[in-house]
Amino acid sequence: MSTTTFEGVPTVGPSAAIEPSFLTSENTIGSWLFTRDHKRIALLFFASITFYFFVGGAAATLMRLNLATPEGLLQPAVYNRMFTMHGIIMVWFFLIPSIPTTFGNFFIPMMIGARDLAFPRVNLLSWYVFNLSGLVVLFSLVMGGADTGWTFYVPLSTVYANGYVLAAALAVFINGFSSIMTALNFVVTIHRMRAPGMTWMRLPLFVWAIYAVSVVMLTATPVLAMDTFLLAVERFIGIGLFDIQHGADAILWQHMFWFYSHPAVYIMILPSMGVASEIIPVFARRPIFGYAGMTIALMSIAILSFFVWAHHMFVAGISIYSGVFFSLMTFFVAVPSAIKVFNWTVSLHKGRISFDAPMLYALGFVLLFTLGGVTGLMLATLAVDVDLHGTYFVVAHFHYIMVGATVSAFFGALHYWWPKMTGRLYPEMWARSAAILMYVGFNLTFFPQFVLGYLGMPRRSYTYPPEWQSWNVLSSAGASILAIAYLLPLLYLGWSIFWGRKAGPNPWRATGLEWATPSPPPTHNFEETPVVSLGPYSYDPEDDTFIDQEGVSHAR
Amino acid sequence: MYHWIPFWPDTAAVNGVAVNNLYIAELALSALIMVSVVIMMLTFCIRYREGGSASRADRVRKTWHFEIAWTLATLVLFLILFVWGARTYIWLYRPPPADEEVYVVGKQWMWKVEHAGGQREIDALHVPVDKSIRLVMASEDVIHSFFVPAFRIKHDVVPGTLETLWFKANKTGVFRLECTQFCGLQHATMSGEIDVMTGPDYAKWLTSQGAEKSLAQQGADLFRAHGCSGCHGENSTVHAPPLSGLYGTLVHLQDGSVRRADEAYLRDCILNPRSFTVAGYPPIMPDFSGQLDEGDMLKLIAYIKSLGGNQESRR
Amino acid sequence: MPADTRPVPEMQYATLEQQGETAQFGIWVFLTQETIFFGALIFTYFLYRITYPHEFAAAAKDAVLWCGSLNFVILVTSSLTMVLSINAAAQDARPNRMVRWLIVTVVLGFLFLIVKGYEYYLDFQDRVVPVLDFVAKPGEGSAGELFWVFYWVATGLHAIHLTIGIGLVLYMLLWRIRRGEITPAYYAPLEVVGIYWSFVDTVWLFLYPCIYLVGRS
Amino acid sequence: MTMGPEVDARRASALPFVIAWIVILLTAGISAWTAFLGLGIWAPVIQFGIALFQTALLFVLFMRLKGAPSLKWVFAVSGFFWLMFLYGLSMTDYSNRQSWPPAQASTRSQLQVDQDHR
Repeated sequence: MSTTTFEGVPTVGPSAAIEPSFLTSENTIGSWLFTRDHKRIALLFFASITFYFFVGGAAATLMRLNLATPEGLLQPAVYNRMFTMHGIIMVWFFLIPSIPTTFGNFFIPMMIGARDLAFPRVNLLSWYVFNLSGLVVLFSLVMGGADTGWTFYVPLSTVYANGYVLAAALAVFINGFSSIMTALNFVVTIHRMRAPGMTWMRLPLFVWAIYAVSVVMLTATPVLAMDTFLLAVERFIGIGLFDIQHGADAILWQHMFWFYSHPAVYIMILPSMGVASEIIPVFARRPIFGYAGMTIALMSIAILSFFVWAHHMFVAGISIYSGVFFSLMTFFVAVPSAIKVFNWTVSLHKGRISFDAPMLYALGFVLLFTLGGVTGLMLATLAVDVDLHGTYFVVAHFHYIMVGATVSAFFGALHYWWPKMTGRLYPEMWARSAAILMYVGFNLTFFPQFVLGYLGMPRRSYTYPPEWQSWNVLSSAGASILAIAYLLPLLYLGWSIFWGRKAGPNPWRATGLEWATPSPPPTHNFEETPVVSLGPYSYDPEDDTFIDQEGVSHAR
Repeated sequence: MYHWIPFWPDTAAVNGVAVNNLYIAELALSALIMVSVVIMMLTFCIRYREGGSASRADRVRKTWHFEIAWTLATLVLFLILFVWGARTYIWLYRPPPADEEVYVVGKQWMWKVEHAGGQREIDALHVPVDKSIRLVMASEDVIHSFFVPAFRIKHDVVPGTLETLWFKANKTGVFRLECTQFCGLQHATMSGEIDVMTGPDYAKWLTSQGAEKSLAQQGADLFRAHGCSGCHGENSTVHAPPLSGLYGTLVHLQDGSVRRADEAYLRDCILNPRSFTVAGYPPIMPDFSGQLDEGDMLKLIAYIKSLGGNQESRR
Repeated sequence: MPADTRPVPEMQYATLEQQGETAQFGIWVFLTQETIFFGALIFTYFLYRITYPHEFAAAAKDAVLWCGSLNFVILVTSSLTMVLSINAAAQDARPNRMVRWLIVTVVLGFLFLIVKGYEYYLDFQDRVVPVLDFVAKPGEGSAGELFWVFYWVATGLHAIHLTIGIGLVLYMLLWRIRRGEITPAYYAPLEVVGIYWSFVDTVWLFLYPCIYLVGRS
Repeated sequence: MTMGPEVDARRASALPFVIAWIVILLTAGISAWTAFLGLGIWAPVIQFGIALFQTALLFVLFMRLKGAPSLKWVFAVSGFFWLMFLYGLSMTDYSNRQSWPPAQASTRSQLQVDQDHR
């Protein structure tokens, strides 16, 4: 049944019959809830994280409504709990799992020519554990929420906060297991399950990005798990390793927290970089500029991300020499990011660029990421950070990276791969409008916050002096546009499932292996294990042809 | 101070001027990077749009030259900023010899201020212009962060330690004081005013406060009340380290290590004496943790400092 | 599945070799994560121990050295019997020798838990249980309690890991081996369990000097 | 790799494992012994050194890293490697923070600075 042809990786011979698509092969509820198919699990994750995205978004809406006037709308206690739950839910229940668990789950096996992830049961378990932690965080939210900020700084979180901090911390702890299981699966799959001919330097950049992010998840999450575990213990029994009364160090929590949570920022952004690197060559119809440089940049960001965490603590009372070291490292980590921005931009040079919705999202991603990046440099500069730390400047900066860039890339990926996932095309004009609306709404929401930050508005405040109202009103107005832009895709993508045009296997004329199967793909992805003979992105803009990864040329 | 739409905060201290200059330089560089990316992207997008007739021949092929050039250029620029930022940071966080010292205690949700002369304020701080002011800060409960936007200075106030910060205002006026570390329910209202006054006005203000005892005198009272004087007093027969002239000097500890007797050290010694047994003395001092609040602690430290010492060699 | 047929690889694998190798690689990736998890806990210990050496020495005197040492011997021995069982699985077509060594392993695992339980009992007698019943001994100040918090958290987490290990061995014994799924041709599942088991042992190698060898001189 | 004939050979003898077991117990005895000698700071250094050595034995022999593909080695070591980041880089802070660790501040460098100033 099998033969070993390449690097000891065996192939699967042709199967007897063409299988039905993974969506329609079985239709019972049980066939979804107990599925081991990575594509179905991806859709399960997609449903879960979409739910949490809108829960977190609702909290954000309340916050922006409250901040439209200095007098506010919410009780201070409610506002504090809203921003805490917004942070916790958006970070751990949307951003971190977002691209890896959905598009990663769905497309990593397909892009490397495998029939499934290495451990499908672990993959399903990851979804259940994710939802278990989700139930715990929803319990915390429904009971009134935690009121510590998503960073859970001690001793506020251990002693002084009144909310359901224990439940929230446990939710984060449990959520870590889900992250680790997913990451482990990707690492093992990418190492062990590649199709014959799929060498490392022929991997699509999205696979590289997911690999980098999985390594970061795997090595950073345990520290957070231990940190939140100790927090939960201390909160539960009343004494622990962060107890200042017993001579413990309050800043230790921050060290361990940021040891995870700074790499976590890269967990959020690396997959989006992979998405942009997939989309831009397809719609520019030319190879990505500097493929090798891009892979090196991805991996060096992943490694360097562990050397910079204390830049969140420049004013926290750490040693000033330590601050100098971490600032230097932060400047270093900016270099590979700068390389990537440069390469994406040059990848447009002499292309044959069409502006379909995924491309609009990808270009938006590059611009928002660049602005987020340069403001990140300002925060990395020690003396300027002393001023800006803890103000709205920081809020604006990380929203540019985590929401502007990552969510743009998420929607880009969603539009790019939607035809493959569902077999249907969405209405293009609606999609382009949503992309533009999202870009405008985002900038209107968060750019004013840079100004507010330099003016000195502290983050996590439910009120502010009246002279700052004009900027806050602008920001709130932008947020309402953003909300519409986020809701729009729900409508037209939902519509397209039933009434959209049939997509065909390769609507974008892309080179990847995932496009070599029918849309939606059959349960086992490939009738026959593909044999790869080329790197990704073999597009030729001169005559608008391309060669897919199996080496087949396609005319225009 | 009030603008309809404020774009730029007041800059009212020498610290603020230094940070402001760096900020403007970074803003310019950021704008440069942003604009060049946007121009490049726009040019390519228009010129090489799908229907465009521009030639696609002779594409830039795989080459390292561009990447290396771009990397080096960005790295050099970044390193310049890094050095500038780091130098300013060290200057910001290393208080020079101070003209005045002020003690600040953060607690949910107020800033309590005590001047050396014993004058107390809440959520307000009166300081003279053109004098360098050194703040010694403690927290009674959670982590707070002392932030004056107009001075561009900020430092977290961490419970369990003493933190220091300094500034030198160069403009009179009233400026906002904030807490930028989320500290619980009323974090948003944990703000106050910094009132920078001319020298004579400040002197007038100090005398109008009606403080009876200076901070050091209040500390001396505590020193007696808690029985410290029984061992550390001038006429004590107990073999305990003398405190006069201690502040700022180097202390050799039993375990062979050496510590500078700064505020944080004095605080640690009072709260956890066994870890700081001074070389040549028996470990007999009782532990005062739980008996003194942060305000008392600052008074005791002010008293010990008033006994003389090496005031110049501060961190 | 009849006991004598070679098991079929899962759908996503082409061969059993690929499946077995992947499972072993998977457990190593998992252990990377576990190493960091326990390493982070020991980091907190490390920090406080260098900060409060005298307090920690005073506090750790109450740790029951003979229990910790006995458990050290038990665990290392159980790792050995686990390996002997895997060796047997690789060599013998009949499972007898493998099963025998596995039973010894699981008994040693339970023995560890019993000794640990007795040690906890002694700790209660000694009043070193933070929150419930804690009396600071002379010289340990307030920081000594940090040692005991670490002690309970670390040994508790280790015991949970060991219990999971016992569960896995029992799963092998009562399910996989009984169904004839572990054979010289395919014993990767047992090997994966064995690697996990030895890792739990490794954690104890570090907890032992952390807890029991402090403040003895 | 689990099934190649050469692997069977490595599985054949129990002797290396028994020797490793004896070595681990003996070194553990040494480790416990050092605790009573009053070696000060060296005691934990020796003890953790021995623990690392024992770990290496367990990893290489019991957990069968010997002869395993380099990929497994990489992941086996990377846990410890990443912990070095946590320990090492945190120490850039703790080793010379203003008030931490309370009794053991980096004394030598402070002394040096002090003498330079005088």
